[in-house]
Amino acid sequence: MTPTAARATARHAAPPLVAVQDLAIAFDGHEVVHDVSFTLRPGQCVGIVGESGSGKSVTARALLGLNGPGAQVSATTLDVGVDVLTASEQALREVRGRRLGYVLQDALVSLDPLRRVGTEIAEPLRVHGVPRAERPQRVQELLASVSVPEPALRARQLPSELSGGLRQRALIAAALALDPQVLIADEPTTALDVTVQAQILELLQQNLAAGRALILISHDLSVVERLADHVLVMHHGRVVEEGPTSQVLAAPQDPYTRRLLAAIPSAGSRGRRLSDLPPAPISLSPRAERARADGTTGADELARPEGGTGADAARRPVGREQADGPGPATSRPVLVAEGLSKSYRGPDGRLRRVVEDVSFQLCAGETLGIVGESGSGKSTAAAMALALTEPTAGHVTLDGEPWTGIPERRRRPRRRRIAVVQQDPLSSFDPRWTVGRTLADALPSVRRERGTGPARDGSGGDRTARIAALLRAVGLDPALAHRHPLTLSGGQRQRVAIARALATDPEVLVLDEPVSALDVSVQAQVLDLLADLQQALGTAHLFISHDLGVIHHVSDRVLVMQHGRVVESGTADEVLHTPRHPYTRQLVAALPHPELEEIA
Amino acid sequence: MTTLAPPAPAPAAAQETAPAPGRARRRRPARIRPGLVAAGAVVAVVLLAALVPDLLAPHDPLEISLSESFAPPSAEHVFGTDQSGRDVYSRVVHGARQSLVIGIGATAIGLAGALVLGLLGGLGGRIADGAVTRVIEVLYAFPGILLALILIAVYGNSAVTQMVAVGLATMPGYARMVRGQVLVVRGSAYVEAARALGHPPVRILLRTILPNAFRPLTVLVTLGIGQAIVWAAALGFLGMGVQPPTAEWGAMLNAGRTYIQQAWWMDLFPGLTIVLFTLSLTVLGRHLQRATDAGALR
Amino acid sequence: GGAAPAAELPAGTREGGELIFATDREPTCLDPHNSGDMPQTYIARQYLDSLVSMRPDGSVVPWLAESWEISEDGLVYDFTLKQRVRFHDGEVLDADAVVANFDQIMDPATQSSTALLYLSPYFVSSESLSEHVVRVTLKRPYSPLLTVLAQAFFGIESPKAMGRGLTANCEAPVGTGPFKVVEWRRNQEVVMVRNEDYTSAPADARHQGPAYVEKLTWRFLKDNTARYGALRSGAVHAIFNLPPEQVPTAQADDRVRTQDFVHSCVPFALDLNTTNTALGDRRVRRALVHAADAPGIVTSAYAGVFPYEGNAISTGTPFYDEAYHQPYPYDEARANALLDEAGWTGRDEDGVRTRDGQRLTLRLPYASDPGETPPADLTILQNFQAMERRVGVDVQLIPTDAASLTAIRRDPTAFDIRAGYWNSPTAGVMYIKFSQETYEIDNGQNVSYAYDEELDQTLLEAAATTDPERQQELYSRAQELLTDQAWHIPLYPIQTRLAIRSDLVADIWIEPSEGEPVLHDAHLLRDGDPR
Amino acid sequence: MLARRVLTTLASSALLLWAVATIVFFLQHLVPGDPALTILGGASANPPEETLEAVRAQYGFDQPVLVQYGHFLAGLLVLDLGESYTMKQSVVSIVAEQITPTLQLTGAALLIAWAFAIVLTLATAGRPGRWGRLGAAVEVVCAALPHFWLGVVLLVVFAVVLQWLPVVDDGPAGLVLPALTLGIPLGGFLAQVTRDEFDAALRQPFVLSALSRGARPGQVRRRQVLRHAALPGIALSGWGLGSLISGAVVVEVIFSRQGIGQVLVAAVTAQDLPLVIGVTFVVAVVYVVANILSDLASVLVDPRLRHAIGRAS
Ligand SMILES: Nc1ncnc2c1ncn2[C@@H]1O[C@H](COP(=O)(O)OP(=O)(O)OP(=O)(O)O)[C@@H](O)[C@H]1O
Ligand SMILES: Nc1ncnc2c1ncn2[C@@H]1O[C@H](COP(=O)(O)OP(=O)(O)OP(=O)(O)O)[C@@H](O)[C@H]1O
Ligand SMILES: [Mg+2]
Ligand SMILES: [Mg+2]
Repeated sequence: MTPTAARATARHAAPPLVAVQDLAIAFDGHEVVHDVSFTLRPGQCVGIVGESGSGKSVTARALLGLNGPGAQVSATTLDVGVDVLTASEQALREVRGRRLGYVLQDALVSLDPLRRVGTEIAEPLRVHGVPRAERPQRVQELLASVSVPEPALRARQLPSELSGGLRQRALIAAALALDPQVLIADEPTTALDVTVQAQILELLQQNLAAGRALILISHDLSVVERLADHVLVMHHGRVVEEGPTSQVLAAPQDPYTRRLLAAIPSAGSRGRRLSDLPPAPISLSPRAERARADGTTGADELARPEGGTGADAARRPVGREQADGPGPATSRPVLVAEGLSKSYRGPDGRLRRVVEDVSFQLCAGETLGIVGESGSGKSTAAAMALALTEPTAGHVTLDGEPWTGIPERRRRPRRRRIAVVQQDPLSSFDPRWTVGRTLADALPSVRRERGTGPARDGSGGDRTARIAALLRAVGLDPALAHRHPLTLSGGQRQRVAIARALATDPEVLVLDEPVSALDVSVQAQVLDLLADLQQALGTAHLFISHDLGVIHHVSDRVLVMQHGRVVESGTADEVLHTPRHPYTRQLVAALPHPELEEIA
Repeated sequence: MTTLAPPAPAPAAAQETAPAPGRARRRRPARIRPGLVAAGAVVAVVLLAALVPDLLAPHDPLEISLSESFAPPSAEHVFGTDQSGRDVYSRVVHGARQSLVIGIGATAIGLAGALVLGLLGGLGGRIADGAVTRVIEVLYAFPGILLALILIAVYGNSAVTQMVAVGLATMPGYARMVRGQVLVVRGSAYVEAARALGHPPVRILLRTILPNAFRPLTVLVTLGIGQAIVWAAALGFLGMGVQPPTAEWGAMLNAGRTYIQQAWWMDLFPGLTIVLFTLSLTVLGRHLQRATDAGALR
Repeated sequence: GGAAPAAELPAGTREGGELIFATDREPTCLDPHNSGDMPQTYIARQYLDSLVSMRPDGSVVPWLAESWEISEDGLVYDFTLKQRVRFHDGEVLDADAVVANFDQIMDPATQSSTALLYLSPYFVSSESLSEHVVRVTLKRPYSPLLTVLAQAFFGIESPKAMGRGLTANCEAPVGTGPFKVVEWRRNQEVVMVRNEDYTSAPADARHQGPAYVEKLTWRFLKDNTARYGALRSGAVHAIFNLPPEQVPTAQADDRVRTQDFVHSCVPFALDLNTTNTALGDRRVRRALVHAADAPGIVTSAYAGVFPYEGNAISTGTPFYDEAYHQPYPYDEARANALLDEAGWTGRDEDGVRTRDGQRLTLRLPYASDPGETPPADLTILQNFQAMERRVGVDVQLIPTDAASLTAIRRDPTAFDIRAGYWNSPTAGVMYIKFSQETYEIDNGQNVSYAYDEELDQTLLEAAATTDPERQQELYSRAQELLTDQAWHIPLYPIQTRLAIRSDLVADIWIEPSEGEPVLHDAHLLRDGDPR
Repeated sequence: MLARRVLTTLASSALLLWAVATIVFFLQHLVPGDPALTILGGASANPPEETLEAVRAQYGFDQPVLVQYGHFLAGLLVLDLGESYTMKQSVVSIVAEQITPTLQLTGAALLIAWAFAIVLTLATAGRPGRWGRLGAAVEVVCAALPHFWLGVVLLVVFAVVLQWLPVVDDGPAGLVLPALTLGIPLGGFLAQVTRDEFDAALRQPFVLSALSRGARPGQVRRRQVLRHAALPGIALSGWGLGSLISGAVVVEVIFSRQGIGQVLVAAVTAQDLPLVIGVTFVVAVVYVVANILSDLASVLVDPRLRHAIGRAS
């Protein structure tokens, strides 16, 4: 409470550094930001939250006059020290970097990959006339000031030689080079591991303490909660709610804000629905359906239930209560991995172990979570479980039969029992195909079912019906079948990917970061959908994520991976409430705001 | 002759990067672009000329008229006449077929060879890939003109030899591109998805890998056809072009070169035709690629 | 010794300087004894002297040979050489040196095509009678011998230099001429400098003693546009072979003077291969000539720059007979009638004549290298093809590379028509092209694969007589016989056409044996340094 | 590590050269015609059969092709490429003499091509509307220009009519037109490649990032975007230099320049096997060297490649 109070006093004393009144931004006559107003005073932090595409970044760029030639920006006031709307290009360039420091959203690609980090940081110094001789010294100081170890060495390195966290820091250092009064940080912590994320937030906090003003943009409420004095909640280009942070988060007035808060998964949200959408209406029994499919192939559409409201489904599924206890152990293991290892030859020709001695069991109806930082070998382990990558050592069995170590030919008939939702949904679709064709490709071909010639697709009507059913099952409009994946939103793509996985009616579903590319509200819908599906179909889920909150929300049991090894495993609550391994402890400690759980 | 089909730059994986969510949805509706229409018209007229030249040409392209040589453009001869008094316009019209045959034929040969090499390299594993890379290197290191000259010396000068010669000369460029592209596609998540679905390799190859690997070739191919015509014309400069008096654009351009100071029309019109045609093909090709790239965004 | 030539020069001109002469074709060997291609003689004329020099009227005057005596029976020639003449390498010119030259030329290893065609049928031996007297003995009388020896092909080279072997001699031959070869930069130029000790100019030279210009650069500018452009821009002083398409502009430019010379030769002609069944029939051959409109196709292709010539020899050849200038006028009806008469009455779907199911198709291979077949010649071939098409004869033009063409030359089944010419200072050239002897040697000169006993007798007799009237009579008869046979379709006489920047250089002239440009007398005008 | 990399490069280059020479050897043997005739003076010679026999025996043409190939390889090992049939000179000396002007020409052309591509890209790439489209059209047209035509037009306009430049000249002035003739089409091609890349790079966040620090747009285009855009073009330059040699054949004829191109055409058509092999060989060497250079240039522009070089080409 104390730092915020100190800042609060400062804020009323000084004149505003940034004043925005009725800001509207349109592209090609299509308005994407409407009537945004706020002020920023020295030492103050304004947070802007809202889901993807709500206009946060566009608003930030408007402050710098960098919306590009296609943008029409209007406002009654748009003052950042100069009037952005009327100032000359020259005057704006003076302001950029000197008065306003801007940290772009995509930290990993916002540094020119061909320039050394030092050059990048020196750029504002060069542009704003700092003599060449002074620059190297300043660069090192700046790097040191954002806690980059060995600044002299780092300055000489290329962005690709730096980790994500270091890159983000270098970017912040460049923005701070000329000691601007205002720092705009656009999603400074997304795409970073929790541990690194914590460090960046610490850095921004120091910066605030040093008296600079901060505009913090994020879709992550917990991040904003930690730094901002004042919050704007944006939705569809409009500010739907604003006010002091604690007040907005503790007692959200606007339904959208409330939804946003409710959507954050965590230990506390286990068994609860995250979204306010009704549960997906799935009531078919896959096993029964499979039995029917053996006989007939005609109109075996995924049946839809009559009625069925979201009300009771919003309760925790009964099966899950059991699974939480010793349940899974009693049910039948479908996928068993033992001693999986994988090595790759690096560019230097040396072998690198990316997965080492990983074992697990996955039982029917259970969710096994795998958590770990980026590059810890999660996807590789999953690929081995799917037998898409042959393990260097160890083996996998599916339903008790060997799954790895046999020729692909023998695996192919059984492939449909285990399905995958890949890490990056977009790139997992053939870009030429429509959603419908993508799903049709996954449907069992009539030939395979009937064992007859290729006179399939004649029953095009059935397939169309099945595709429509699949789309409805994941809560999508069947009309989307004619769209190309590229034209879909992230959430829609992820649903299509899930629909494709369901098309084969699998017993095991491998979900590799199924929600990491989605913003909270969409993430909530997808997580709810997965829970509904699991309940309805009884599939086993292998759920991979780097987000502890998500993992805790969905998993019955959890594996924690680091550097290719499993460092800790157990039930979700055991592992995440009472972590034993130092790495797990570090992860849990870095979670930004345990108190948000209570708010939600 | 620098302009044979370009070797692939870095495999164009970047094309696939998704636009920020929501951005793609807001593509402009397809406006009718005058450039595109003009390009389409040019290509259509050329195709028409190749199929039914007599529809467009008022004169026999081979009929000489000794008294009318070097006549400047007039109502009777809109593009003028050449050194033998032949009607340049009719020759340009009739030349379309031969030029197209050479251009398309050579490109097809180049592509077919590239396909075999590129697929072998892209799909065949380490050793095959190493071998293919070497073969491509060797073909590159060979001056294209040498290959063409030797082929023509060995097999005689015919449209087929020229097509093969130009096709071979352009092959390594395409091959490198196909190989790179196949490698990219092969490692892509959607191929993995297809494998995870249990599709047999042949089906994955035919339905997923091939179509995607060829997508970026469209522009190259459209460019390549124009280049092949120019290439064959360069052979004509060395006396190895199509047999006179066959009407063919490159050969006409080459013949007109001699008289450029007194009969500019002999060069201008075939030259303009080649350039316009190439330009139109490129415009169409780029449009086509953009359309397929964006996954038909409408 | 270095006479002071400047003193003799007209006012406004100057001594010394560099003369740049550009030509189209580059020889593969500078030594003209080896093989025997025209470009060799043009360069050789600048650094080699011959025994005698030919005048435009066909007579010969002394050069390295001060005088000569011919025996009564015309079989023995005794040449008396100039004294105190030295080769560029310091060797003395004496009778032995001349004998060595004859030996070298006659040696099959030298591959002298000129020797083979001009001398072999007649030559017996050469010997030195004294230090400065050479005797040449012949098998049979050969009246054109002196004019033949006037060609630069028979220029006298240093025996010591010849002793270095063919390859070295090709690269840097050594003679007694007004210029010395310094360097041959392939694909670019031959650099020559003045022979300061030159004393052996021919009797018909415009001045005696060393050349006026100090340096002579003989550039190869293959491309017509570039060659003429170089002249116009003053980068070169004179060019050989002014492209016909540039003649109008050259004539309009008053700084450029053109100079023509009609060779003594068998004109550029389409030789009809009589081993082809169709062409074996004289009616078909005559029909082809009637249909061709030869004057028309020459005029259109050469823009009127080259005259038409329908006779077996050119106007520049001794004993040319005007009567056979245009023996077969353009007459399509006559051509059709002749072809019908010869039995080629059928027509296939393309309108090509047939006989017994056989198409009247004639293959005409030509050198694909544009340097060998210049655009105007290619136009002629195309025009010919189009004209013959009108009477239902299908002529196929087949571009062929040098190596394949060499192969075709010796294979009568590989072609039906070939284009070519033969330069020679005598009317005896008809014998080279159409005689039983050349037919039997099968060396590719008798392209028509045809001979006639009466023709052979007439030409041999003409070569044996020295009486000009008798010669005229006999050579006229030969022209008549050849015309009658229509073994070939003559088109235009070969010309040497120089274009000279008259504001930069003066006194370049063309000698008549092979049309070689003579630069010994050339001198730059005062402001004439182009570079 | 470095030594190993150098060794691999050398070995693969040697392999490449051997393969090229072998292919030419056998291809050239397919050409109809008698090399003995070529040796004895080509088309205008009329050697008697005995002489031909003698030459065939002397050069070993009467031996089986494989034996001839063996001799050829043996010569190749000691870099003895024999003597040209038509020029009666050692192939090595001919090639050594003729390669220099060709390299000057192609080098100058490559410079021009790059200058052209860079200027055009900087001026028009990534600009909306008319300018961008115009730039793109100029590139396509340039890339489609045939050398033989462009050369003549440049020659007539600038040397003959305007007389701004010499028609023929061995000095630098004489290099301008031929180099332009070769350079402009390649420049059009490079510009096409560069423009695509430029457009892509311009959309990268680091551009916005630089602008947000107050950098001038022009400067960002020049100093950052161009660098990215040039990379594929640079990678293609090695190939480009090789292909320029094919183009040099035409340009050397038009501008009457000395050079390997003219020699090559003459040698192939005259069936001068040693010379053909010699020229091909040296062109392959140029290609290999040019590729190494373009790899190095790529590393200069893209330091990330420093670790990757020597791996897959
Ligand atoms: N240059 C542009 N042209 C057209 N539309 C644009 C442009 N830039 C942004 N938009 C649109 O403006 C809207 C707001 O985009 P913005 O980038 O501000 O979203 P955001 O809130 O930052 O989302 P995210 O969390 O994904 O970063 C989106 O619908 C986007 O498609
Ligand atoms: N085919 C491959 N060849 C070489 N190295 C590989 C390959 N696939 C993965 N790796 C390496 O293995 C390590 C683990 O990769 P993996 O994709 O399994 O990580 P992850 O835990 O899924 O990370 P993220 O959270 O970023 O998806 C990484 O360092 C990666 O670079
Ligand atoms: Mg954003
Ligand atoms: Mg992963």
